[in-house]
Amino acid sequence: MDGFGVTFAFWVLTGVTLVAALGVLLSRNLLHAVLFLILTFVGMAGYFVLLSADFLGMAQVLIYVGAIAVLVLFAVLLTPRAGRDNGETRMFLPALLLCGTLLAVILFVITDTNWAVSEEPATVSAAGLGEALLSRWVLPFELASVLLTVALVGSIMLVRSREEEAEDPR
Amino acid sequence: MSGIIKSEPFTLNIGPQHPSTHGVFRIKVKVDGERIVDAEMVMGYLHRAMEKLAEERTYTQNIPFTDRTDYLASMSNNLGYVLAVEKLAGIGVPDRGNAIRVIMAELQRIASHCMAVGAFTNDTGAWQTPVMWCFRERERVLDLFEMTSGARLTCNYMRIGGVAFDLPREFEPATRKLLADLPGFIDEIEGLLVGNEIFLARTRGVGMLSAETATNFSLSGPMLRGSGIAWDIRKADPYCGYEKYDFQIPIGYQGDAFDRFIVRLEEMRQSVKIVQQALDALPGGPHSTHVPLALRPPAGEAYARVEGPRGELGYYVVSDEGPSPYRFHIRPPSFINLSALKEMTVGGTVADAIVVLGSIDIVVGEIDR
Amino acid sequence: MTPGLEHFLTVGAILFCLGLTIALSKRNAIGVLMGIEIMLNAVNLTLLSFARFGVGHGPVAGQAFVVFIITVAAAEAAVALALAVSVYRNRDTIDVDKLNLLRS
Amino acid sequence: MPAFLITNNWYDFRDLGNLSGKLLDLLDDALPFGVVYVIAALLGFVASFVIFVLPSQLFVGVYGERKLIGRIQSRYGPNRVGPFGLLQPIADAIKLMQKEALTPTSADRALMYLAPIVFVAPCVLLFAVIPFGPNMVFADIPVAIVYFLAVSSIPVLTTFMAGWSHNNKYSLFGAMRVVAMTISYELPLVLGMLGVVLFTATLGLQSTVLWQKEMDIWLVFLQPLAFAIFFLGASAELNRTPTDIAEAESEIVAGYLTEYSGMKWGLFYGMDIGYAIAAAAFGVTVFLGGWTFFGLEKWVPPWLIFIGKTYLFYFLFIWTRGTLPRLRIDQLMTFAWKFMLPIALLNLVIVATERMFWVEEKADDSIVYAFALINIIAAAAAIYGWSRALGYRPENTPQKARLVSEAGGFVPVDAHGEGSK
Amino acid sequence: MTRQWTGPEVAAVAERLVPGAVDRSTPAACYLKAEKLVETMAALHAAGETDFVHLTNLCGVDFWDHFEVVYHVQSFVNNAIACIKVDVLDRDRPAVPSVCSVWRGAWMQECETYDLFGIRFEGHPNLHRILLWDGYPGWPLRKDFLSMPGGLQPGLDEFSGTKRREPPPVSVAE
Repeated sequence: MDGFGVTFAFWVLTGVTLVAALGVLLSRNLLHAVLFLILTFVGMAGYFVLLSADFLGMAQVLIYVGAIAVLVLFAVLLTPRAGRDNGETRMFLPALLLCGTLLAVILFVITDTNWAVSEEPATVSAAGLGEALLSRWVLPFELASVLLTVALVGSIMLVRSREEEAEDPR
Repeated sequence: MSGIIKSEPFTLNIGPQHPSTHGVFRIKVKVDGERIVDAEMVMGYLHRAMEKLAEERTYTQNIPFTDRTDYLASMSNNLGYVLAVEKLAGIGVPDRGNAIRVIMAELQRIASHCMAVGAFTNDTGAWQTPVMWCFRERERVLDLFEMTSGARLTCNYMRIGGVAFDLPREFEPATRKLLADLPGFIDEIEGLLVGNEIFLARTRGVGMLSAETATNFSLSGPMLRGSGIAWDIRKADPYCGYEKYDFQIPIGYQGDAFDRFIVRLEEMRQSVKIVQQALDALPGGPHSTHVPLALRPPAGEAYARVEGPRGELGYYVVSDEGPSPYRFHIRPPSFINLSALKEMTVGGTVADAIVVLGSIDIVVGEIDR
Repeated sequence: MTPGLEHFLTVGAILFCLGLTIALSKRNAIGVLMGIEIMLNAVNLTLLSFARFGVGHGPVAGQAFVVFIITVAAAEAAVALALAVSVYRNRDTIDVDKLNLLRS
Repeated sequence: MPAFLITNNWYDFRDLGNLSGKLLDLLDDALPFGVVYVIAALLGFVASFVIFVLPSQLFVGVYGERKLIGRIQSRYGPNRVGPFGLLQPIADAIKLMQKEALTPTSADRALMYLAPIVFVAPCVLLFAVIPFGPNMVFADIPVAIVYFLAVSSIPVLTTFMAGWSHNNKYSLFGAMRVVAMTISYELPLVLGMLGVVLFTATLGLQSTVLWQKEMDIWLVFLQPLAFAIFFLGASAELNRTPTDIAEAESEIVAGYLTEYSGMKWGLFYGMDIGYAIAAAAFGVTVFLGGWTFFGLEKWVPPWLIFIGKTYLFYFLFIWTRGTLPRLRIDQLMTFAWKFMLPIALLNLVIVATERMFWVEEKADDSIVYAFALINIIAAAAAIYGWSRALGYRPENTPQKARLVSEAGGFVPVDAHGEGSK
Repeated sequence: MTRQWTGPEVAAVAERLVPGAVDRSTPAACYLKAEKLVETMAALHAAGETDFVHLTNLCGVDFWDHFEVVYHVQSFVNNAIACIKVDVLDRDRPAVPSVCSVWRGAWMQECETYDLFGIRFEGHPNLHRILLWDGYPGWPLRKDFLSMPGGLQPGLDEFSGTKRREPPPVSVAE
């Protein structure tokens, strides 16, 4: 991990991602917050590519930007009377305090630990990842697919309106 | 989306300036997602009070007004009006005049149906290709009108007691050439659209009207025939010698937008047949009887109707022996056909509403008069 | 400054805490969900940086975990948004302050 | 290979990749570290822009499309500006720049201004992974297919931004339709691509082309179902006519573009063409052998073959646009979920079986021809059978109106679909 | 050819179906009494010998002292058409029962007649000014509507052979 390009990319990505995440927190408009969230996801995909996880970076864009963000947009549009503001509850300050403390602790741990960093950059190709998923990690992989199916069925059941349930011949 | 995702109903104004309202016409629809729950028509943007204006002009002076009601079928409108006045005043028309009237009315039907078919397919989203093809053929019909009457759109050609001018010499060969080409063109449009799955998916089952509903809504023309009712004024109450010509009434199956479309296509074929026969048997003699310019028909009333391209085009004229009509009322087919719009659109999607509006084939000049 | 493991971990930590703040303090249920998504992303970043710098069980384990986290996040997002829409339909609001069905 | 065909010398400019590679090597020796990357980036950008993007977008996308559509619609198309109207795109651009940029009062200004700008970026990014020739690919990353699919999902959000920001109901309709449609069409698209990847065992685009070159077969023959799914899905995501429900000018005026004017609209218009060309290039690379043409690439510059194929593919988009009516949104969604998704899954099963057989039996490479035959038959059978199963009955559709010769009341449709009179 | 029912023919059938429905009849048309209009129309619509299922035309005529509402009804099966009229005598508050319950096609035509003549159709589901805007001054197709809102006079009275009609024998309402 050296070279001007990588360093430059890291700092640009850091700037973009953190500003976007702050935007999610501070933006007054819920739609703007969603768009900032998408920017966060894109920045995160950039990090993934930087960390030599090409496939995961692309999957991040495909899934988070292409699917999850769109789902969030849908949910925002489907709840029109709920208001499009992105305000905070009165727990904002306590939450901020708590998270600040947590951040301080984590940062202390990060700097204090002596990480056993290997000199050789450890990477794995998409093919290698696929093989691992279908050999060593095959059980969680199958479980994940079951989970996705259950989530699909569950969310369809949740959003069905009463009229549609009545129409259903069963 | 429709039906799957519920959202707040909100009002959408389709028109007055909208690419698919065929003029300045507005539908206020209340939509829930994409599904229409209520529709209200707003019209009158083009109201010119023709019925009032006609009461101040002589009978002959009123003919240009009828051009401007349904500006896509001016010949048919002229014909309906002069028939009403002739019925009122008891004026006969020479055979040649009648034959020329039939030729013109049928050519006008072809031109108007070209426009209707093209605009309808444009509304289903065929990106202007069918409409340009239809315009290509319509131009040739309009060329014939220009040749005969000097005008392409608002012809002002029919006169009380006949027609304004006799046919020019080059009219017959040009018309025969057009008639030779038209069946091929209709087959071409049919080949482009009737077997097209997307077109079928967009039009079959959209805007369904049963025969009872269609009758009860006072519909006429292709709307009525699309619902399976064999009713054509040319057959039922022949005027201008239509009984001499051999043609058939095309009717639809279940009264959806697609049926109206194929009925229009078939009507164009029948019109070609009629013009062919009329040209073959074109009698000689005068094209018009002499009628005084300031005509004063006897007191009374007359209701004459013709089968216009959009349906029953009626003219109700009341005379008080004055030089101008005492009361002049137009029965505009597309105005009355519109009354079934709400019936056809509610429950469908916005895209369906546009298709239904296209299948009614409205002309706003006729709705608002 | 060439980025090392600590840099990535720091970014992950900041993002995680930001996400936590959002999740804890937003009034809108969809806002809360967005905070959770950011937290999951921060965890992904941390895992991937460990994988990349050879800490722990090597690159395959880290990446495989990220795959599972993305899967779970997708499922979670779908279900949570369906819940939000469903709650909105019944209660006409998705303000988490006003959702006190259990308190009554 | 005879020595005089491709020499790999820089002066053999049948292949621009040799030339540019040589140039960069020379510069790398002469210049300090890192500068050559910047120069390569600039060179790649300028060269691809001048050689491909500019002529594609302006003269094929704008002029060619308008001219072709004009001929389809039996009119002339642009023929006023310049010789044969060739300068029409430039005149269009000048006109668009001069136009007033309208902003609705209640619009979300930031989003409205941002949307066209964000719309441009993914289009440029898409071309980065397209191989124009043997060594003429800007970033030959190993996961290029996923990269392409991922990046091409970003413009949807831009479209949504554009549609939402205007505070116009028609725009919102367009935005909702785009979002709903894209999320449906991405699924069969990815599943279809999976079939291709199973055969080639690579996610890279250059290696996909090389695989096709080595096997001497195009993937369109091997994967006809995937090709059909790709074409339909791409035309849906690109908002081309059979599926242009997002801007459906006869229904929702222009969808998300309703309130845009001037160059903001122009950016959307130009980039729509750019995306279509990118999709065409991707389709050519994956399914139609990229820059190869069964050996012809030894004689003709490969990038010329590639560009020619891309334009031919783009012609398919123009053709459908000039011919077909538009589907309704619910029909479009039904098509994606009920037709394309099962077909894609079936394709995946077939491909997996074949691949398994190939690997397990250690069959000869020429078995792909047998696979191609099987797959073409299977594709036809699957499409026909599944559409019949979904209730497609063309023989029940009336072709012509019934004819009766007497006026009267209602004529019922009898069992044979003919009038009783 | 379509059979044109004369006034007395329609009157005879209508009198038989609904006694006391007919006011008078002329050769051209049959005049029905307003209070039995809807009932008679429904009977004519339903009866097999008339079978007037299609309301072709509906319009109003102003005869200075009274209005007439003209209905042209036709039958598809019998291929017949008839003209039915109703007198509206009250000029200040003209009103006729609406036939929307019999033919829904009357909906827009009645709106139009109301818009241009000011004849109220009682029982109409949504009687509104369909062509002109709400609050338009006056009823344009009445004969006493001679001046437009700007004081302009319609017509071309200098054309030879025509002359403006005599001023109305009733007071001109602005």
